[in-house]
Amino acid sequence: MALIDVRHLTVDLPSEDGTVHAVQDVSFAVEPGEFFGIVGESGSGKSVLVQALLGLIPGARVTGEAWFDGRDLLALNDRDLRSLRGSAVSMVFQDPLSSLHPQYTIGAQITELIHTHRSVSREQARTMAVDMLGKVGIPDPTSRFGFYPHQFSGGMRQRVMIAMALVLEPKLIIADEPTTALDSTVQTQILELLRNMRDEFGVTILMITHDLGVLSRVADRVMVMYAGRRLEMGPRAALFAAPVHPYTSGLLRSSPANYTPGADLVPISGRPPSLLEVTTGCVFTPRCPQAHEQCAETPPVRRYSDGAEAACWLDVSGKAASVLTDTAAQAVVNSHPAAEPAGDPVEPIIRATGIEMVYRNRRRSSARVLDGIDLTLNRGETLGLVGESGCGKTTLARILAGLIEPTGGTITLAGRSTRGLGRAEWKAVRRDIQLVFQDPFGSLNPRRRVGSIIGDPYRIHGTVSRHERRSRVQGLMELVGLNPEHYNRFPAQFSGGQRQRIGISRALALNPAVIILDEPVSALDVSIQAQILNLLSSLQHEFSLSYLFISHDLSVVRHMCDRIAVMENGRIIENAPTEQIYRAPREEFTQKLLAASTFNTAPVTEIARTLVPVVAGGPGLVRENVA
Amino acid sequence: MKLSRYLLSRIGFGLVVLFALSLFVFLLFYLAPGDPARAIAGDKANNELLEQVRQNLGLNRPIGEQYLSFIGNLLQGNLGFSFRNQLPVTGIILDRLPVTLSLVVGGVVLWLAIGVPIGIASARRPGTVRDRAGQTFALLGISFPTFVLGMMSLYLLYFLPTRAGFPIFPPSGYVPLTEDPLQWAWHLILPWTTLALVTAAIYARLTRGQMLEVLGEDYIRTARAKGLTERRVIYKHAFRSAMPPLVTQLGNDVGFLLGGAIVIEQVYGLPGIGNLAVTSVQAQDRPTIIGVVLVGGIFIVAVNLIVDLCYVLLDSRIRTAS
Amino acid sequence: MSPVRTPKQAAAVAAVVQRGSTSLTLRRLRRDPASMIAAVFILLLVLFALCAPLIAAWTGHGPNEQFRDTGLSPSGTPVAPGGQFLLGTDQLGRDVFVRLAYGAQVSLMVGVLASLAAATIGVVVGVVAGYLGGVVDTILSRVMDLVMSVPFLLCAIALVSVFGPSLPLSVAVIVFFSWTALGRVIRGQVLALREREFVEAARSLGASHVSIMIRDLLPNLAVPILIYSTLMIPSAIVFEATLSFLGLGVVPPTASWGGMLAEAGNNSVYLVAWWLVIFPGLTLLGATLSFNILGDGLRDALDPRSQMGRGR
Amino acid sequence: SNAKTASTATAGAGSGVPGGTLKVLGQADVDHLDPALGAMVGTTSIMRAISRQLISYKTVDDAKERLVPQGDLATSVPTPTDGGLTYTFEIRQGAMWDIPSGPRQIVAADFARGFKRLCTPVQASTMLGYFTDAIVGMQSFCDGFEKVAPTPDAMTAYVEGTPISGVTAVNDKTLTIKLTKPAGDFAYMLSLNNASPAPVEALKYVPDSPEYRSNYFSAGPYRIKSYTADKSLILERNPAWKAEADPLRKAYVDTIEVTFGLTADAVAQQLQAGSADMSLENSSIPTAVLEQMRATNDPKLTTIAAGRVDPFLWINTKTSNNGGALQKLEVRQALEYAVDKAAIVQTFGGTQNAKVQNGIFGPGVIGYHDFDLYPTSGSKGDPAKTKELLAKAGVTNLTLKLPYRTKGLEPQIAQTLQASFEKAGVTIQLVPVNPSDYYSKFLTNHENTANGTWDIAPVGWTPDWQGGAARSVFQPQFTYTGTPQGYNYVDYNNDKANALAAQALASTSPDEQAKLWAQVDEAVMADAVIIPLASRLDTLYRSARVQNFTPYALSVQGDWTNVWLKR
Ligand SMILES: Nc1ncnc2c1ncn2[C@@H]1O[C@H](COP(=O)(O)OP(=O)(O)OP(=O)(O)O)[C@@H](O)[C@H]1O
Ligand SMILES: Nc1ncnc2c1ncn2[C@@H]1O[C@H](COP(=O)(O)OP(=O)(O)OP(=O)(O)O)[C@@H](O)[C@H]1O
Ligand SMILES: [Mg+2]
Ligand SMILES: [Mg+2]
Repeated sequence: MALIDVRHLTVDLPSEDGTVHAVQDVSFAVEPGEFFGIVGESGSGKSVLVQALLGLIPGARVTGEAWFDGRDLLALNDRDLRSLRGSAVSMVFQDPLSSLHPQYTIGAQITELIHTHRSVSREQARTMAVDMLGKVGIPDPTSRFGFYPHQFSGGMRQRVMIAMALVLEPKLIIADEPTTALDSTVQTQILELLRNMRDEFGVTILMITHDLGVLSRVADRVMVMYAGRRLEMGPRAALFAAPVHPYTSGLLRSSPANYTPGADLVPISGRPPSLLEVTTGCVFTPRCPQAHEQCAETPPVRRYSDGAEAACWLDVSGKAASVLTDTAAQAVVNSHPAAEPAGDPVEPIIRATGIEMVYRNRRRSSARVLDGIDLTLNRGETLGLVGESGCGKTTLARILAGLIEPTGGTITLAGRSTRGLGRAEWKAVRRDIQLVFQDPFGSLNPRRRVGSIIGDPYRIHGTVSRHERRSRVQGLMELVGLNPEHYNRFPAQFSGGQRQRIGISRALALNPAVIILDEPVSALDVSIQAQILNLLSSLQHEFSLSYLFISHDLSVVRHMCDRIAVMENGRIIENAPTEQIYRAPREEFTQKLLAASTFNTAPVTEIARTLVPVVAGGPGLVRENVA
Repeated sequence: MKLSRYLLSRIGFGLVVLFALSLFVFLLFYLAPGDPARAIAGDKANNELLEQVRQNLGLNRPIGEQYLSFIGNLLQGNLGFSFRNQLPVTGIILDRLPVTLSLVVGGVVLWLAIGVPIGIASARRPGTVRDRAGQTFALLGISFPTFVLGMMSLYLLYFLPTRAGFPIFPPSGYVPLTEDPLQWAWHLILPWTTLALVTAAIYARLTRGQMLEVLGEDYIRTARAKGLTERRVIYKHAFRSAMPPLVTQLGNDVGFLLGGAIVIEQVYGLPGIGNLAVTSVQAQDRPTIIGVVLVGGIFIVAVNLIVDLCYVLLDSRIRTAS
Repeated sequence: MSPVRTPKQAAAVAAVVQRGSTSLTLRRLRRDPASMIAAVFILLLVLFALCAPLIAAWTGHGPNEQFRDTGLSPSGTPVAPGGQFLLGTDQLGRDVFVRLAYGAQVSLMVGVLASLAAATIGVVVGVVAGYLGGVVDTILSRVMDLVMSVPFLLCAIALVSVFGPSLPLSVAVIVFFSWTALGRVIRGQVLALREREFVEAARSLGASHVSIMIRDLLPNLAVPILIYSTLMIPSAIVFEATLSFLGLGVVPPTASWGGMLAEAGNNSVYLVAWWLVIFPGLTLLGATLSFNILGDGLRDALDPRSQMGRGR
Repeated sequence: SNAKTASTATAGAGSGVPGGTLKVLGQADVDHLDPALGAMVGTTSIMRAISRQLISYKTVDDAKERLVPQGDLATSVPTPTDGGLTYTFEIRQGAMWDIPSGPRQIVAADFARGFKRLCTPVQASTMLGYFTDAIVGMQSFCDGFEKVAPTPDAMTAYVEGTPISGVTAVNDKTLTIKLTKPAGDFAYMLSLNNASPAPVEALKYVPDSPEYRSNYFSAGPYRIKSYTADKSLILERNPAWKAEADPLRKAYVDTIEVTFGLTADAVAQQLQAGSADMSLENSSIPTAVLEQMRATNDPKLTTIAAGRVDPFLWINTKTSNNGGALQKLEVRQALEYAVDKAAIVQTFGGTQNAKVQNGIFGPGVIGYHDFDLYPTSGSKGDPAKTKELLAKAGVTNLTLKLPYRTKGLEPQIAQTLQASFEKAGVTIQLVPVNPSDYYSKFLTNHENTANGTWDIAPVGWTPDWQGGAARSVFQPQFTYTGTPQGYNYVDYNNDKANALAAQALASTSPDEQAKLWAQVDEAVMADAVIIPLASRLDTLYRSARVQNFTPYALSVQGDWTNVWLKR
């Protein structure tokens, strides 16, 4: 008997532009004690799905059924639903700081929950809370009880959230991206904690994430969502090793975490559809490499003997399917071999020695952010820089780009020391070194037209006359794969991946020698990420650029770089060729990063799979009657 | 330590404000045309008399000296003597304070009681009829010039009924609380209502805006996910966070009004500080004007300090910073 | 050339989802009947003000012309609205309707001029303080704090009492005490914008401070500037009316709404001549209400998520 | 016990009911709370209650009888001897000072001291000029006083040690006053509160200082219980006062509460509503409300004339503005024709509230007569004539600066004047002036006059006393002896008028006085330095519970000491 059995759940959200069909006809069931994962790209409706279950979305039109403990959650009145929230079903949200009330102590927030559902004395509630805080690994919980959320680190806050979720021993915990906001190392700890809690308390966990890697480590079963639909669902091993749906395979292939040296990322072309219209047939058709006419009709849900289910016309039964060997599905092949350093290795384009950076805050004492960084970047080389959030990566990038003055150390750019350069001289230097930023939206002025954004370098440096500018800009746009006709659009009218292309084309305008890429893909969905990474590679070859590639994700870096420098607390602790780091990481820290960045599924080479006849009424229900 | 430094810096800034204000008023009147000596000595005074008055008041000393002695007196709580009746300005102002205080305190209670619930109700169901009604009320209140509302309510609620022989509200005037609490309140009802209506609107809007913002916060979702009742979510979680801007606004309003609810006091003939300001301006009674402006500034600074203290109490982040 | 060529496809999808921000704004505005009515009312008022001389010519009543025989009773009581005087006469036998039109000129001019001036100062100070930061910011912010902690009505009264009432002084006083609200908002916005990566990007390209302030920051401030300026107009109108009401605004016989109300109030004429309060009062209310509604509508349309607060 | 005496004493006056609190509302605070200094009309009401003079008036409805001098602290009004130069007064017995050491009889020496206090250097009385002119030795006393060190001790020593030669306390009961020249109006002057006696204790304080105010020594039926500047004045019964020693005041009410600082509207509202009883100012009823009271024939409304010429226009004959046009008689005469005086009267609420005025003396003042040197049809002005005369004088494009006080009806009057003048082709620039700056900034400051800061200025003048008060109109405004005078803004002088005035003052026959003053009036008007506009009647209103509301001539308001309250 499933703990929660969701049937034909559809959620429509009225909005100004029309109704958003955020979730369409999704069914799934979670067994008691199971660790169930829902994965999907941003906007695929994961959060809406779970929040709709608990009636947390005001104004949503929800249809379908959601049986929990013998009751249909969607049919419950407010009062009954409230009594379930927090006690039988609790939630853990993505951002642990914003999800805790900043003005109340964490103790008060936990005991408030207890008092809402149980009539216990204040002391009892306090004891319960302190106990639970201890169990989730908060050291010295008695004194921390009276702390405010801001007095904890991100990981600790998430532990507090989990403690709050567990304190009333719920049957089901819904975790909505509980680790996305956290560092990869902390992320691992939290996942571990969730799994331990499952094992210890026997709670059922329904976890949402957009990160396939995360689920590959913890989930028992995984559901893949796309554009509000359930495309595939199945046991972890089967899903990761031999996905049924082309979308799932696409996701896996485009994920750098799934990297095998020499092979290339295979991006899923295009971008997710609008949720404003309901499409008949398979939603993935426009992006599907294996699409055919049949896909215009609603696909059947096929169920296989190994537990995998997918809404797809493809019948993969009997196939030995492994995503990594299934080269037939690869739509495009990247042509270039592993990069070979071009240019003179003796004279690096960037040589930084002993860079130090101390921020002096007005009130607080000074903070040493960079502590003696030595770094060289050779011509034509891609150097990866990885490290946890806050270790100083961006700071280093800004120093190299001349945006801030380091408090110590010297930088030589193409043989020229940057110390004591005047404004005009710096301006000249800037043509050689350009930046591409993490946030593709934030780095483009939302109120300016794309043409003028890309043309900015020309305007500022006065290298290209006014009339010529347009054609030059359009050339750049073509180069990075943008439609030159969109010259007059605003950034908001582009997708995330396209925006990042705009940023890249701007960086290319002045023919720089070096481009510093500060987490250029971490804000993008995997399917788009691969497009950008491939673009970067091809540009590098075309213009023999040198890249300093910054990321917190080791797998991305590994895919791109010749050499990797690992940073921790403002120091470079390891600096070696990529494969060497990957195979034999010297530092423990590097090992942790590595562990957090790869898929953790046993490679399955051979699966014998047969189509299973569908039994009506069971979990993972086939849609029988199309309305 | 940080906390005390924060407060100290606020106090320091308050002093700077007062200093700047005193300089402003002093210079304004020093450089102004017109002869204060004549204002005191009266229209029929002859030149010798004028000279004597100047001497007595030190008006013929250099400006810097005059300012210094002015500041010196100020530090002793002495605002000088009114030109008009030779009484200490401090006393005159203190005398008016209860009237303004009565007006403001009653007004504050009333406008909070009207504005905040309307704002909350609006924010809970944005876009509904209830919200529209609340918004309309707020817009009307914000757009209504105080004196127009005052004149209209005097005409409609006092004059017409009185002329028709059914006096409902008393005419303008002030009855001290100590003398007759009932009459005090009765006489203040129209001023309170007028003040409250035009001000409540601002609070309704501010509350609505803040609440809408806060209601979109993640921790409100958390609170709902905890199974709390909507009441508790709204009042304990959301309103708590929406409060700081309200407190700031309240501080500003109370500070400004304590310095003289000029328009209301004029319309309703209340002998408060605002009324004193207007009469002293008409009489060119400079020490009193300077005094009123400075006291107005002191109120603003003081109330803002209280607001800062409230912030410390309201905001765990400031409170726990050490 | 590129192995990842899909932009056309992607763009096609984008075209479906994305709507131009201007068309969206207009659509939102048009869908808000209150804003449309307010805008129409404002247009009518502007027309009314512009046509004041025409109205005077049409009625044959000058704005300051006193109709001692037809516009007043022998004991000096004004004449009620009627055929000859559409909205009645005032205590001096002048045509209220004509004066209302001329008053509209003053009120609208003061409102618009003062708001424009205050907005300009506010934007310049806000942008400079927010963008340059450091000592400049500290000083400018303190100045703003200072102006905001001044009991403005008291100071306005003191100022006007010293220099004598006049229209330019009123405008100056209004400007002096109203630029800070926008200044603060702009500063706050710039502080946030300054941290946005596109500013960093401009800097990394070598753009100068002035270029960044004008090309990068200003376009992003259009929304708050537009909204705040619109909302500043009614405050300025009321401020002027209040000054006139206290006898510190425009100099008679120039007609202004506040002055008309003050004259009606000063000698209690309005008790026998309700039209002296009702018409200027309602017009004033209508004007401030319309600007407020329009400001709100603009805000909702331009920046639906924000709940930009507003000063008094 | 006082109440009892009062009630028995008034048995003849009808059914007077003693007791209760009379609530009086005022717009402005008193100018002074010292009989020597008080000059504002409103203050006179208070002085009636807390001070007494040698001569005063009965409060009756009959306008003539109201102005007949009566003995107050003097047992009777004496006939002057010595060719009109010597007055001998017998002091009423039983009239007491309220001083801390206990009641004390008011004696003749107290009057001499009262006169001396008028010229205390720091705070001289505005009425001082009349007395220094009239009383022998007063001028030299005052000259000596100016040299005294400004310490209370030195001043006391001077006052007590230096006599005014013309004022003699023959004994406690008898006082003689010698005049420099005969003055037919001297009895009227003595009725001013400025001519009140002062006890020796008063010398301890600077006149009208806050200390003096809080230690006020009353001679009247009431004394000051509390005074808060700008806010309130509360009078209570003076235990030292005896009803039988006061023929003029009945003092029915127990307490008088004066509240200051209300607007005229508020005062009117409260009187109508009955939450207050009387107004401190006269003419405080807004015209609109007045209109309404008239319509309902409200019996609580009374009108009296106080000889007030208000407003009239001074023409600046010293300015060189407009090429000195205003210095030409023809130009000024042209202006006389321009003004629509009827419109001004209408602004005051019509002929029931004001009358067109054509001379310098208002109705009620001896010398007032009906004449018009510059007649226009219906007094509505004759723009054509003005234009014609201006053209004849060769003046075009006349632009005149007209200052006005931003108070009450004055802005309306200024606008009405502007409208009149503009019809006649004269441009008027209105200059709003802070009410309290008006006289000091624009008018009494001779530099402004010479510099042409103003060209024509509306002012008002109320005679300083009632009845034979022509001198108090003519002397301060229209005579010039070489030193600038406060209210003769343009140093106007007319020898013919001066000679006529001297004759009038020396005359003892009221008829002859009237004739002579009338000639003075016409002589001044021929020079066209002022444009009289209207004489205003004062409209008085009180609450329904006020009984026996009869005006006191000097305060031009109901007499607080003779009203009673219906309960
Ligand atoms: N209240 C709402 N009103 C209208 N549309 C909404 C609302 N909430 C979410 N949506 C839309 O519904 C779709 C699904 O959103 P949802 O938050 O469930 O995505 P998600 O899968 O959780 O994505 P992410 O990984 O970014 O959290 C999105 O297109 C989103 O824009
Ligand atoms: N302007 C500044 N003043 C003071 N401290 C700063 C400043 N900018 C950055 N820091 C601090 O310097 C440290 C390094 O920041 P940096 O942005 O370089 O980290 P990062 O490695 O890029 O992190 P992330 O992965 O989150 O982008 C952080 O602790 C940050 O708080
Ligand atoms: Mg989500
Ligand atoms: Mg970074």
